[in-house]
Amino acid sequence: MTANTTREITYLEAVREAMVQEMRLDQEVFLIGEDVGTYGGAFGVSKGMLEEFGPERIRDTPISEAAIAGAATGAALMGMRPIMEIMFMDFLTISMNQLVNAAAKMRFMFGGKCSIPMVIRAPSGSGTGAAAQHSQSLEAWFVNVPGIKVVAPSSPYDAKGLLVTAIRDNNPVLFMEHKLLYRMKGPVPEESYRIPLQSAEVKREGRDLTIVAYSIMVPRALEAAEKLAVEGIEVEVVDPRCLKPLDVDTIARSVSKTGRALIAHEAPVTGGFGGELAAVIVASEAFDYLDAPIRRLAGRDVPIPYNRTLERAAVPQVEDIVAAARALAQEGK
Amino acid sequence: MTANTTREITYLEAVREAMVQEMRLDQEVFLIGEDVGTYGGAFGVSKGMLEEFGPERIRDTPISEAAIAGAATGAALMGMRPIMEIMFMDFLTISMNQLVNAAAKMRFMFGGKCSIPMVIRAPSGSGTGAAAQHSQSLEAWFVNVPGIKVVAPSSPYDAKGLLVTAIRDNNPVLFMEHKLLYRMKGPVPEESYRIPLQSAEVKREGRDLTIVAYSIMVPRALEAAEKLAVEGIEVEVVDPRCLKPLDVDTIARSVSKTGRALIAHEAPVTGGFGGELAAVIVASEAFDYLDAPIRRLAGRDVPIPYNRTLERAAVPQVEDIVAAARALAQEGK
Amino acid sequence: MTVLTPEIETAAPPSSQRLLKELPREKLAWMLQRMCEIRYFEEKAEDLYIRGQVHGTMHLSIGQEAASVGSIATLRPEDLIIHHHRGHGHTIAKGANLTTMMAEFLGKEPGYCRGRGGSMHIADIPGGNLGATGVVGGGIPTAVGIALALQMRRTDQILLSYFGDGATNEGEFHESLNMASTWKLPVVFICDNNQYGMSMHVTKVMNIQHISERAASYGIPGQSVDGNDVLAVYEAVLAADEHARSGQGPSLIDLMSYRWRGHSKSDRNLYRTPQEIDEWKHKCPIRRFKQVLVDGGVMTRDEVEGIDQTAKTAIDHAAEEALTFPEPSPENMEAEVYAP
Amino acid sequence: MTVLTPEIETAAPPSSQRLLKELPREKLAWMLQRMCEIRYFEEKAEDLYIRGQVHGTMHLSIGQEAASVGSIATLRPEDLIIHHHRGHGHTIAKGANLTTMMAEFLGKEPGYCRGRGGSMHIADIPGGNLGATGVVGGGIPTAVGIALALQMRRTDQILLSYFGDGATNEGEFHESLNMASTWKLPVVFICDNNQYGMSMHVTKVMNIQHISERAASYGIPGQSVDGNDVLAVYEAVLAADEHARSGQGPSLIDLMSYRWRGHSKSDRNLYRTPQEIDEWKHKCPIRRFKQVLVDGGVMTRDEVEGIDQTAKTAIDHAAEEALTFPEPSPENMEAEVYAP
Ligand SMILES: Cc1ncc(C[n+]2csc(CCOP(=O)(O)OP(=O)(O)O)c2C)c(N)n1
Ligand SMILES: Cc1ncc(C[n+]2csc(CCOP(=O)(O)OP(=O)(O)O)c2C)c(N)n1
Ligand SMILES: [Mg+2]
Ligand SMILES: [Mg+2]
Repeated sequence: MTANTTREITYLEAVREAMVQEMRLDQEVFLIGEDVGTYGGAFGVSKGMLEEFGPERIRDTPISEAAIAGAATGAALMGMRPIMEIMFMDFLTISMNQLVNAAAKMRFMFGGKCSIPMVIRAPSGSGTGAAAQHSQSLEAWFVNVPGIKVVAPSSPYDAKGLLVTAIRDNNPVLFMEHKLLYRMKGPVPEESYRIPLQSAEVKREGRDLTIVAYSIMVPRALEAAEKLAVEGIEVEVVDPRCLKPLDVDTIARSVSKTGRALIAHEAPVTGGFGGELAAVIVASEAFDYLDAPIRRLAGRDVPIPYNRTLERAAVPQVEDIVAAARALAQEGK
Repeated sequence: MTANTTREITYLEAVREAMVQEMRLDQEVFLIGEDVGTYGGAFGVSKGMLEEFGPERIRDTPISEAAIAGAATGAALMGMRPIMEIMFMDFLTISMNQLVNAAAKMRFMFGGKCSIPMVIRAPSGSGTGAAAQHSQSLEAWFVNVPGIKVVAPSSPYDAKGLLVTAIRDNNPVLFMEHKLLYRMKGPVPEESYRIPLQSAEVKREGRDLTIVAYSIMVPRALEAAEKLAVEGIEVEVVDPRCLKPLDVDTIARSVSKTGRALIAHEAPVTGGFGGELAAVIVASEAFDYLDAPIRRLAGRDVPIPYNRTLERAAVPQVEDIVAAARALAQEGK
Repeated sequence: MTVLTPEIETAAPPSSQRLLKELPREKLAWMLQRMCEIRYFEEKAEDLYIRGQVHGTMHLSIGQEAASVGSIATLRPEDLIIHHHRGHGHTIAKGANLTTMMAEFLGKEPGYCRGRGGSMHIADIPGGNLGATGVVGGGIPTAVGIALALQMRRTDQILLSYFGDGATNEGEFHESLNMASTWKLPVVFICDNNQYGMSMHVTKVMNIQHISERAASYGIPGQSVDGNDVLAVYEAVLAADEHARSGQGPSLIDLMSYRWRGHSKSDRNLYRTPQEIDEWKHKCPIRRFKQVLVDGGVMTRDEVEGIDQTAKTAIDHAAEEALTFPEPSPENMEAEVYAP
Repeated sequence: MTVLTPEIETAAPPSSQRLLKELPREKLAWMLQRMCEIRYFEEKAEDLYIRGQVHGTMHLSIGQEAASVGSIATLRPEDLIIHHHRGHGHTIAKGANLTTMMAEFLGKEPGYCRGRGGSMHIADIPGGNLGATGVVGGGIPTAVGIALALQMRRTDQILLSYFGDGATNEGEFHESLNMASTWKLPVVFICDNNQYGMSMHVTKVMNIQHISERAASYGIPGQSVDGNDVLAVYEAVLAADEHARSGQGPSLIDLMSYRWRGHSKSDRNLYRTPQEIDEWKHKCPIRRFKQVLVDGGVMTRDEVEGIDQTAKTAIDHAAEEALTFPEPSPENMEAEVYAP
């Protein structure tokens, strides 16, 4: 499942292209959020969309994250397909009641008699010097909420294909966009395509060790794998892409093959999604093939600091992945 | 660490007694929340406290969960020791910004120059027929937030001793009270005592299998253990009591001894705290002693239904624990 | 902004007298019957609860029937409502099948939500009842989205969004009314003001006289109305409907009434006096409407009591039937969570 | 509720003329110096940013200096403030050490927050600056708690709680003002109204003329003031301080001004015209205050420019020193998260 194209665009452009193409196809799709119009979104994702679709469908809102989430939920309940943009994932803290108690639960609570097709686009992660309140990775919360799906693409190709699928999904889908990935370039077909949500991808094959990584950790793991290859350690990198529903099979198959699993994510290690990954690997057939304990390399248990050195130190960098993978490759040998 | 007393009171009374005793000792401790005064709290936890301490320290609020959390955070920043009661844990969805972006981060973000000594008391869990929006167990969210501690007592004795410690702790502590435990009776000393937060307790010794359970799952696991003992399966029940910081040693020691671990919690399995438990067990010395995969028995991935039969079926009951433990005890043999 | 200081009386004020003439007799009879059905439904619910046939909590709106019925009576069939935990009244007024509703209350499979929702979450989506939320104020942001969809689709439909007095202190109330006002959405915000949020009297949790004063923050019309006068409610809400339908945006209507029962079953009523409750019982909106109908010569006493009896029978029948319905089965619950 | 329709002018209105006579010369000089320091701090910050010496974003309040200084000038030393992302002005007005502040801006270990907070989160707790939050409106609920502690401890202190115009559309604003009003807490809510929340002009996100009208929802005084007139700000806030200090509760003061720079560094200023920005530059609060001081005979032109120069030197010196400071080290960060 890689791009059959030579055109290269950025992750940010891929996100925009998915939205634009879906909005052209379907009047019921619209974008709602703070400064998504004239400003083009805080990160410029919706630049130019106001001009094409007008202020009704590229809808600027007051700074009211609970009402934004409610506006999306209510419109979805009516059968529209809102894409809500939260300016920084950290502000989903203000939308939680609507997302968790309304959007996620309505279908089940009302006996399956409605559906809530909406996408929650949320720029996540650190690395921009925005400090503790503008740098979080809160995916673990949503994974534990039945009724919400969670997607975290790591490449322009995945971003476009997964976002199209998320928009067409009939449920609330949290779509995490890592701020540092926005400028990443990669091949992306011009025409629309879909990537099924529950589909992990082996981003690199290897025999010695599996790194399960998502979002920003995928390019970092791939870079680490290149360095380790020089040392003769062949790393397999598996990207779940969608955290819920999770494609356990692909992950288990890889770990069964390599016998070693390193889980990498940016969110704080304690209580992060890595625990879920560890638990499903242990519960899978891969357990019998484990030659070493599953290791987690994740964000340190600290709020993200402002200072650049501290900020880098707070989350796994390429060199940390290299070191952790190298150690795990030796462990128990 | 068990009660050296014959006096029996309920879990609810134990919670109240901890608050009352701390409020008598320290003017800076106060209770704030919806209907905590005349009404005595939705579950009656603060019944009688208004009469003793007056409306300033037993402070009824408007229905404003964000402002309640802010009122507690700000007062704590000033050095007071607020206990905030949220009526149902589900409504912490409205307090998340204050708790996560302010209370949890202020100390670190301001360079360690302040502290936020506050307790967030939150009735959690299902079993009362209150349906999807009044029955959640959201501990996993808070475990992934550096700066917040998480406590989930399973007995009257633990409730009192842990709450006293939580009130004296200089950080935000989420204190989960399971609604179905409120009426549980047990021995509790009249005088004040403290249980260190990071202290798991072996609630029952056994050689065949470890059940790691907290909150309502502890009495259920103990009941299941009794039944399994009849079949000759000796279950060890370990209650972490405090989910963060977690006493990994006690858990790892038990699993190293039994070679088998069943993790039980009420929250939905996917993304629940059980993942973290599995990951820390795997990463501990216990990994080498595992005779079978770690299994998780947790809430089903559904919102809590209203109907009693469905509601019971949505979360592990004694018979489910019996079945899961029995199966795990045989696994790989 | 209009702020009325309502005198909650037992007779019909002049404007209601006018409506009594203008509205068709069937409409008035419909209103009375719905009010009686609500009362009997709740009494039956309470009875079933006491007899242990219901697991869970419930919130009764006995005493507030005029608010639900007077407001929903203004709607066209295709109009919508979204409401809250104390929602039996709205559900019945919006035309719910009483048996299906009772079945939901009892947690039965043929109930509106297949027993998954219960008393606090009854929704009848094809019937235009977009559901009740148990989170105080939680339906208000959702209402913004519903009304936004109505506006974007260029329909003529409007939405009534209900919540309690206590809910107006939630942040979601503020964000939502502001957003709806900014976009001139076709929604009427209706405060079912029963004067208490659990144990907290409105005067203890806000420093203003009338909740309708809050409309000033959003530049929308606000009105406080005698919520025990079904015709006064009708008149005020109809004007707000027209405002919304004609593209002028939302209004805030404060329907002042009283809940006779405790907040829910755990309530010991320590925060109010028996006298206060009694006084309000004397202002019973149903008895009052009956009197108005008889005094106005619309119906005879017998006709009025006949409607009352029909309502009672309907509820008895609904309960009887619903009690025989099957329970849901827990298999495959996971499959219900996500839409295909 | 008082709602003023401010004419934002370039000269001093009559009431300011009075204050010019009443306030000691040193106080007026202090105000001018702080305003100049803010301006130069921000220009320096911008310059450092452009030269790549800062990692991260920042929000400049150039053009809004009168609001921060006029309000904080009313405080007693033991009084407190809590503020927001555009907080350099409040921090300087509250008496921050300029070098320590610049060090924080640069992420240095000796900075106020040891480089952990940065531009958006400067706090000087011993100095009564309880910190800036980067979540719009996020400091307002915290303010309720701070003021509650002041009240429960029977102190004479008051708190100024700052936020932007955009923040008044957040639910937390509503919940907090209502709660503070209900309890009559000693806090003054101050809206630093620069007319935009990022790209959104206030008129696009609310349907009212003045943000101070929102005070009506809480039964508290509300006033909109020319936020470019440091003396008018002083006068309005002082009255609100006294209201709070005497136990009468909070007020809402809307300080109308303008931000000259973009929202943050990513801003392309597409939502406003260069003319609009220019017009406001002509209303420069610093130039205006200087003129008022000279016209009022308080200082000579030379004295005024001397203060300006002193401020500039102080900032240059602070930056020079702060640039030499050491970086923090990442070891043991986990140990900083929890208090012992
Ligand atoms: C967000 C939230 N907070 C608290 C509660 C608990 N609770 C349920 S109803 C209620 C009182 C609501 O008062 P009001 O809005 O006036 O509605 P009423 O019950 O009087 O109809 C409370 C506090 C809740 N369900 N949701
Ligand atoms: C809750 C939240 N939503 C959105 C943002 C992104 N953001 C930062 S500042 C800002 C504009 C705030 O406007 P206003 O309150 O008027 O303050 P100003 O920036 O004009 O000083 C926005 C939208 C944020 N930081 N927090
Ligand atoms: Mg009420
Ligand atoms: Mg602004």
